[in-house]
Amino acid sequence: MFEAVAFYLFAFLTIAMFYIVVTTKQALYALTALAAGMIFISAFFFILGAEFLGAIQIIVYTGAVMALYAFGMMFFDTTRDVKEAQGNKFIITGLATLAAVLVVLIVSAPIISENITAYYPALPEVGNTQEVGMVLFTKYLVPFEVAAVMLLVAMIAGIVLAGKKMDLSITLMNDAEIHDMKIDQKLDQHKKVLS
Amino acid sequence: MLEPINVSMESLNVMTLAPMLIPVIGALFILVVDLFKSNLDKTLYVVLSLLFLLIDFGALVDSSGLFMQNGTLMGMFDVMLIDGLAILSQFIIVGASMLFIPLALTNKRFHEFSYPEFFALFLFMISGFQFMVATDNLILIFVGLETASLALYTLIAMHNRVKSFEAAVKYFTMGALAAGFYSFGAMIFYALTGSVEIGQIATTLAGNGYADLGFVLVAVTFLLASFSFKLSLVPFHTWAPDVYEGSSAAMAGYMSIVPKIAAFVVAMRLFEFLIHSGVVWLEVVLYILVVVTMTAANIWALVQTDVKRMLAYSSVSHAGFVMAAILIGSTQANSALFLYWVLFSFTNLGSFSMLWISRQKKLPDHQSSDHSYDKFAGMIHTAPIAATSMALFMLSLAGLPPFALFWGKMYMISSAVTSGYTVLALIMALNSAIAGYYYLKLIVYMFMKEPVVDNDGTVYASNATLALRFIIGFAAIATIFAFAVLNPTLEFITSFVYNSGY
Amino acid sequence: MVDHILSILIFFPALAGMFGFMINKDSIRAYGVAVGVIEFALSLLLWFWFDGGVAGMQFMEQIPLLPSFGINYILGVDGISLFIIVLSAFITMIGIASLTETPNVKNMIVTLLFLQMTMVGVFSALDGIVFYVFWELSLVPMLYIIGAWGGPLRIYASIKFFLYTFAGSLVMLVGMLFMAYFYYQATGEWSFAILDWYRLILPENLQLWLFLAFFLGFAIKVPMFPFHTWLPYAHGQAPTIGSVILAAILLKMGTYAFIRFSLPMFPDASVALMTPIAIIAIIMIIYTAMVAFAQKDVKQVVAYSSISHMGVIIIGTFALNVEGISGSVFLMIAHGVVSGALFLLVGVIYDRRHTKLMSEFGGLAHVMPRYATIFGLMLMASVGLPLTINFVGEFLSLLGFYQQSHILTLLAGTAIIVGAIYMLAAYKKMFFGDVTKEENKNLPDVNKRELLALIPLSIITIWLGIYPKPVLEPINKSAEAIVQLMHDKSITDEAKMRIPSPLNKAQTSQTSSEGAH
Amino acid sequence: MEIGLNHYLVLSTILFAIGLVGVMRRKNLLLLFFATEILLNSVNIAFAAISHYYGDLTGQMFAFFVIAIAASEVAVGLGLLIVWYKRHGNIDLDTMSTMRG
Amino acid sequence: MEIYLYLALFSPLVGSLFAALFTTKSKTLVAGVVPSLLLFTSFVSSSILLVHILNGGAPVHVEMMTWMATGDLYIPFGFVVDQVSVTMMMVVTIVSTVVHVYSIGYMDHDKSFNRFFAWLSAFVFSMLILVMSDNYAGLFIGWEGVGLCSWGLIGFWFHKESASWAANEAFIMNRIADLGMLIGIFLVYWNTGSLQYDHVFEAFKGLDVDTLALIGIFLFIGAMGKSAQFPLHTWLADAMEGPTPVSALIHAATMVTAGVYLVVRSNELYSLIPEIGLFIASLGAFVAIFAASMALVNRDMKRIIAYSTLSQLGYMFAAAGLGAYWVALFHLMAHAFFKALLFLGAGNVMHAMHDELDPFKMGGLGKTMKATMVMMTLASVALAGLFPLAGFFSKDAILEAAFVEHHYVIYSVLLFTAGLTAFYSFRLVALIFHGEERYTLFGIHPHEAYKFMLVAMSPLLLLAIIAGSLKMTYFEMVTAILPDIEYHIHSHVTFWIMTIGTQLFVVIAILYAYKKYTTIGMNVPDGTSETENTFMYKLLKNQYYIPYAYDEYIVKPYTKLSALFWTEIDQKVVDATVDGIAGVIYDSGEQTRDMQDGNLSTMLRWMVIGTIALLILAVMFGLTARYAHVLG
Repeated sequence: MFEAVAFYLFAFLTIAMFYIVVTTKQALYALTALAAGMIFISAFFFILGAEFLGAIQIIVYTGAVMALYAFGMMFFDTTRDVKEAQGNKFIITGLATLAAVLVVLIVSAPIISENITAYYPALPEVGNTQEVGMVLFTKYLVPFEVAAVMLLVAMIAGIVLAGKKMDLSITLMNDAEIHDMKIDQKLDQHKKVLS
Repeated sequence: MLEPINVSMESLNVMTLAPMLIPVIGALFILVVDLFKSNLDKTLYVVLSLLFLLIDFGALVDSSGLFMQNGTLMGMFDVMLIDGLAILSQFIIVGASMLFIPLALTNKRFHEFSYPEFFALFLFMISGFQFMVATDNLILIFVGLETASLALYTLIAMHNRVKSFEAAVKYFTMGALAAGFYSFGAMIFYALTGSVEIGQIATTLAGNGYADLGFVLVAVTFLLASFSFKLSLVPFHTWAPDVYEGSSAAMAGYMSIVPKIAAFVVAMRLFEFLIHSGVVWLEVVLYILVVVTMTAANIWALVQTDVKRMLAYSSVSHAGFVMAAILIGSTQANSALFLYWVLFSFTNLGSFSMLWISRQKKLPDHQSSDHSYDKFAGMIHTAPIAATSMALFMLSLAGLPPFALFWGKMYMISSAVTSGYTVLALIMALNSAIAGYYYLKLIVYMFMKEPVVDNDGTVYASNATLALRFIIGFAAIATIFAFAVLNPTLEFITSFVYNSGY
Repeated sequence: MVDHILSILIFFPALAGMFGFMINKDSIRAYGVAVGVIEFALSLLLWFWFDGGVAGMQFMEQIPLLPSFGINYILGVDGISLFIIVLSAFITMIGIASLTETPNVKNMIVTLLFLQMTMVGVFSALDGIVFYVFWELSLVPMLYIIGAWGGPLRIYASIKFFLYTFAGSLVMLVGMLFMAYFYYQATGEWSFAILDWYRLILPENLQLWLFLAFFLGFAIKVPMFPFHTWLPYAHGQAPTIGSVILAAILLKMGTYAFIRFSLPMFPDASVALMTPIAIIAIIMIIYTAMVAFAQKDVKQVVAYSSISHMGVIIIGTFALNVEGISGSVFLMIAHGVVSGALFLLVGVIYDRRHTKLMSEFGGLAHVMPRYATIFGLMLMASVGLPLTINFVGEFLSLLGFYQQSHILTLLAGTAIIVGAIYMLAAYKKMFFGDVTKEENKNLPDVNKRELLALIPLSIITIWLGIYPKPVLEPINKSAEAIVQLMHDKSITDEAKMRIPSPLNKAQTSQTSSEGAH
Repeated sequence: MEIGLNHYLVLSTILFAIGLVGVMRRKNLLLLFFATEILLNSVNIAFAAISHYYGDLTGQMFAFFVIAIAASEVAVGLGLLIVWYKRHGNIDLDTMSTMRG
Repeated sequence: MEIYLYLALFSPLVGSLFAALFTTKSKTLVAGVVPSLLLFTSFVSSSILLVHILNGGAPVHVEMMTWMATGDLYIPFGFVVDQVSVTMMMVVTIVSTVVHVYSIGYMDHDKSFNRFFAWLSAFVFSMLILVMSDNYAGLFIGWEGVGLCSWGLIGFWFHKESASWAANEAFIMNRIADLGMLIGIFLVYWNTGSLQYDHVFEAFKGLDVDTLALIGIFLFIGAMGKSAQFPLHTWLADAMEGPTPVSALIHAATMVTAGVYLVVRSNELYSLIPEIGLFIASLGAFVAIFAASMALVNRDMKRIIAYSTLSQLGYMFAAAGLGAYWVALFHLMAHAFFKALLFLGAGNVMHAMHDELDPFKMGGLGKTMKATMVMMTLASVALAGLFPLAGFFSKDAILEAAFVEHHYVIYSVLLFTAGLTAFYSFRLVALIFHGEERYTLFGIHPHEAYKFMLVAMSPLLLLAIIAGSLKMTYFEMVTAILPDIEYHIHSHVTFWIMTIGTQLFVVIAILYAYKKYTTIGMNVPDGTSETENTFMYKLLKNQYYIPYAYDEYIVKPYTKLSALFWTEIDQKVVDATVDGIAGVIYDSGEQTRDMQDGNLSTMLRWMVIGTIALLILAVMFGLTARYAHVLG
């Protein structure tokens, strides 16, 4: 019973939040709603007994991601209304609704899942985090490592793209300009060293 | 209480990781080198990358030897799956990368090559693709794919001009949507079977006789959508022309080959068992996708005014053509896919490299885009060798015998014929004919028109260095004399594909 | 040398073409002629070594190319291909020798040498894929020749030429892949070797489909109505040398392929589709002849006349008996010589006046009597006058087809009427009457270089018209072999009846007189 | 009333659909990225639920990696966004159509 | 004997090639003399062969070499000199030698003198091949060869539009007939397996009548073209555009009789199918009167003679059709002599009158051109069939044959035509040589032709006079291979009545013509007189409107249809379809390229649309699968 109440409550809340995210004209509202929605989702994780995931969700999303976005928003000065020239709203919402209806049509049918074998069974007597750790560092060791590489890539990408060096485009400069630029850089370095 | 887990190193088969780890190590090495001494010349990084790729290639040769002896190899808790497909596709990935990376040694300076990070990201990307093809675990596929994709977006953007940002943003956003589709599709498969490994999914589904066909279809829909994006099948192809146009020609050429072969391998793993289980829907849908992609992309390529965009659409069309292999699903078809892609990579890299060496920084007044057709007018008079090799690549792309791609096309159509897809074979043939027009158009400009403005031919090689010329020469020779090595290649591919059970 | 003569014939010009890039511009012409002469000498050597008494393939060569998939580099000639090879060497030689002042002459000569490689390749290939390779490759040099040296519409014409044939041959490729697959099904082994395919006996409906697939490729190349519209453009725009080679050799690829592929591989389909194809051929003969009559441009007249003549070749081919097939092969050679000469002749006048409109001329016989004489000779050959080379071919083709259908032969025979109409009309417009145009009053007659090309063609025209035996005999042998093969492997009763076995003559005349009524 | 797996799946689907709407209608790049986050998150719910009902940890693993991926995407996405903004002074999609056809 | 055969056959060829060497040079007398001498050689050789045959020698049969051999077909270059072909050879060589010599004078002032002899000798060569071949294919070579030479000679003065037009007309008309001939040859081959006369004739005996009839019809179609039988007759009158010696040789004496020769040569075939023979005879009789009627009113000297030729050809076919092959051949021979003579005489007149052809502009020429007048008059007498000239014997034999075979309609038609012939022949003679000197109005000073020309004509004159007396010798000779039916009217009374009646009829016609056209002040037809406005007169004057009909209903529609085919069908349908397909493909690209509008939102929407489309399909399939058991 509790589960049902919680489910419906959070379901309503997430849907509402995410609805705001995709509809509001205020970027700030959207950001806030997104963060809220993320937290509500972590609630589902807790309901479903995936505490580790819930924690990660809160930390990564509401912590890191939202912080990043917030940064970005400040950068872009999105306090003002978002101007969005809309095309045909009906098509968009129509399509999405259609998609939803179609999937729901199928998904609402019960999955015949009696004979599903749990390949990596969750053990009732072990804490979720521990379980997750076990699986993550055995079976999913390689993906985990690759994920690390991915994050490294993302980091480098972020640094490179947002870095100052991108301000001047060598691609668009001719050789003389590049030469001048190099000298400027050298001077800068000298200045740094001197100061 | 949780049991401690004993893992024996032998059962892990750590060596299966070697080919993927080498580029990662290489990338880290480059980053470290940069840390110690910045502002090193790009040639160093190019050579370093080449070296690591060579080692990677060696490792692949090694694992192919292992495969020939022992057959399919699982490793790292059965996450890694080193079968023939993995090895073949890695050969293509690494081989094409090796052909690509020297293209950085241009005469003119371009922004991306001033970063050592460019080379590091490049190597990371390769390893991402390698992981993607060397597993049947949807999670690792996803992670590998995203690693590679994120690196790729950055590489595109690093060309650093307005169009490349636009390209990167478009690619990225659509990629994000595709990622959403992918995870949704994987989720449904998981819901159905309780597994995210393709082999187990196949077993489970076969076990219950596809009881939830509707569910399966939804899952396939979403996965198909996401791979269609990666493979640029119509209507998921919309990024392709813009991204190709926005990125440097070399990168565009690379994108037309490597990410797609990775995606093809995954698609093959994923859809093959469904096709063989007689999921009619998938057959129908793939049929439609293949035909629409081939035809529509061809038709759009016809009307392009820029060679690079034309080549983008042509790549889309080729992808559709090759997708037919997955629809057909026979060993011959799957072998044909690899054969086609090997041959395609030489030819397409060659043609994009040709664009690359003629890249100007500033557009002349008469030229509306980097590689508009006008630019190539009368090329035969001013740069005959360049014109001839460009024509060669175009003819090969058009599928004119005896140039490389013809053999791929022939074998592919033959596989359609063999499996009873007569109409498909005809459509494939006729599409090749339509495609002939736009390839010919470039030849017409090069050989039969007078130059728009006077030029002495330097523009066509303004970017060329010895390394670039060498790459193009190599591609040209490979394109012409493909038939000489065709038999061993095909036998190699066929035995690998066959022994992997496809 | 003897064993590899075919490979040498194929690749010698290509190699020579590559070396040609290194030759100085001033000497390239001499170089081209030299290569052409050597190639022609080699082809004569081939003829010399050829054993006319043998019906099968000679000078066979085989190198595995993609053996696991049944693709091998197999070459060989029989009486049917021998002379087309000789002809192509001959025409190329003459073409290069008579090449007029052209810009980028080096590119032209190199292209011609490559073209020669593909032409010899097509006619000596005995493997489907090798055949296809040369078949398609021949489009490229021709595309370049038309597109780079052609008239104002050259780009349209060249692209049309290329794409049209390309599309058709891709369908043919699908057909070939099917053939190989059926061979695989029958024997468990892949093979694209034509001689292997000959052994394959297919059910009739399959034969029909495959026949149609091959047909599309061949029909566009021939070109057969209604796939012929690329030809007038190609000819109209091409430079003289392009037209000469196109008409003399490239069109023959289609008709040759009918004999090499369609007939022996699909005898029952050939019989079943004989009437429709004959009707198309008759349309080609009459309709295009009428269109030719309506032309204002003399080159277009010759171009359409080519189509018309190809109709007769098709008729002969689908006579499905020795007389008809021999005749059609002979007519291929004849038409090669005659139409080549006619295009050269048109080129002569075009060089002088830079127009091909017949209304610009008139009375040329007064100012250029030699030219008029040679043109007249070729005109008469084209019209099919006895004792010229064309007559032998036309006579045998029609004679052969008469065994199959009387009415259709009667209709096809109108070729000799309608052909005379447009040819004579064109001749009259150009050569007869008074010299009305001032520019024409002082036109120089044919010069030495032009005569160098035209005289040999004239001699051949008459020589083979009077004494066709040296050519006809080997053709006959091979034609007999093909007809015998078709007779033996045909499965339907109708085909057995329609295709007379050359070995069984008594039966032939009996069935023929029954079939005739 | 028992909350079954299907409830979660339906919820997930609805959220996914909302995400799709966002993806399709948002013209502001930043808000568009928000919508892609919604897509990924909606799937995560389903994964956790399936994992829960099957008593299998793989789903949680998947969700875990999805979160990682989403985070990485944010980094790269924002990087691109910043570069774009520096050049154009806006992050409006409609200004981004120099390449077409 | 073979050497004589070759000599006879190839001498003209050598002469032709010799003259051809000089074609681009200016007039050289040697180019005329040498071919003439060679032709004389040919004539001598033919004579030797004739003597050989007359003395009962075996036919000379040689096979020079293989021409075509493929499959079962075997065609050699084989030549045979037998009674029939030697007759033809004599006719050809005599007339052509005469014409050659005559032409040296006639073409004296023509700048294409050399070319003329090249063509003329080539013609003789072709004609000899035609008559000497021992098979149908060889005959066809000659058949086409004479057609070619006729084309070259009719259009000899090619700067004249009418000449080149007439040349093409002749060639094309002949081609139409040649197709029939070709089909006939095919039929012969496929039914007998050979084309050699001896083999074929042997095999004919075993064939059914239908096949034979078919063969006979198609071969005769060929003959109709060459011999200008109705309805393929129009070219012959137009062919008069050629130089007059050409008309004499080709369009009177030799080529046009090739059709008759063919029928005679194939007598074994036509004997087996008398119905076809009757048709041939009827057609011949029709053409005889038909052509004669057109000659009555014509105002062109050469055309009148041409119509007379046509008419006489009709006689020959009538004879041949009735099975009187030797009679036909005989008439052919006699006709060749006197008609050639007539033409050559006309040539003299033309020379004298500066190429004027209208006899109404002549008159009284007999004063200056005595020799010519005598020759032409005698030739006309022979043509009219008056005793004792050649025409009497040959024509009379035909009439008798028709009478004896009980074909009275044919007989009476031919008889009536004989009267017409006499009338128009003497109309011509009268108009040219007698009466007022109307030419003075045009300021012409006529003169007689060169002496040697007249001398050259004399052999013909001689033969025209005496040929009749050779009848029996000839009969004995040719009936060795032709059916030797003698046509004797059993009742002597009837015979005499008929002969004398005919002669009287002819004489009356001659006198009438003479009177009508020599009266002083005779009204020259100028379109005003009453007779000229009668329907019949107009009909005849316009050649029964047949050329007009051909032009209107065949030539013009053909031209129009050709243009229509080209512009409307070839370009607007066939080619437009091809271009249309290409255009549709290209346009669909142009139309749909907006799908790629460069806007990211659109791209994302396309992705979603694609996915949803797939989903719809998935749901449909999924539902069908799930409720398959419910549904069915």
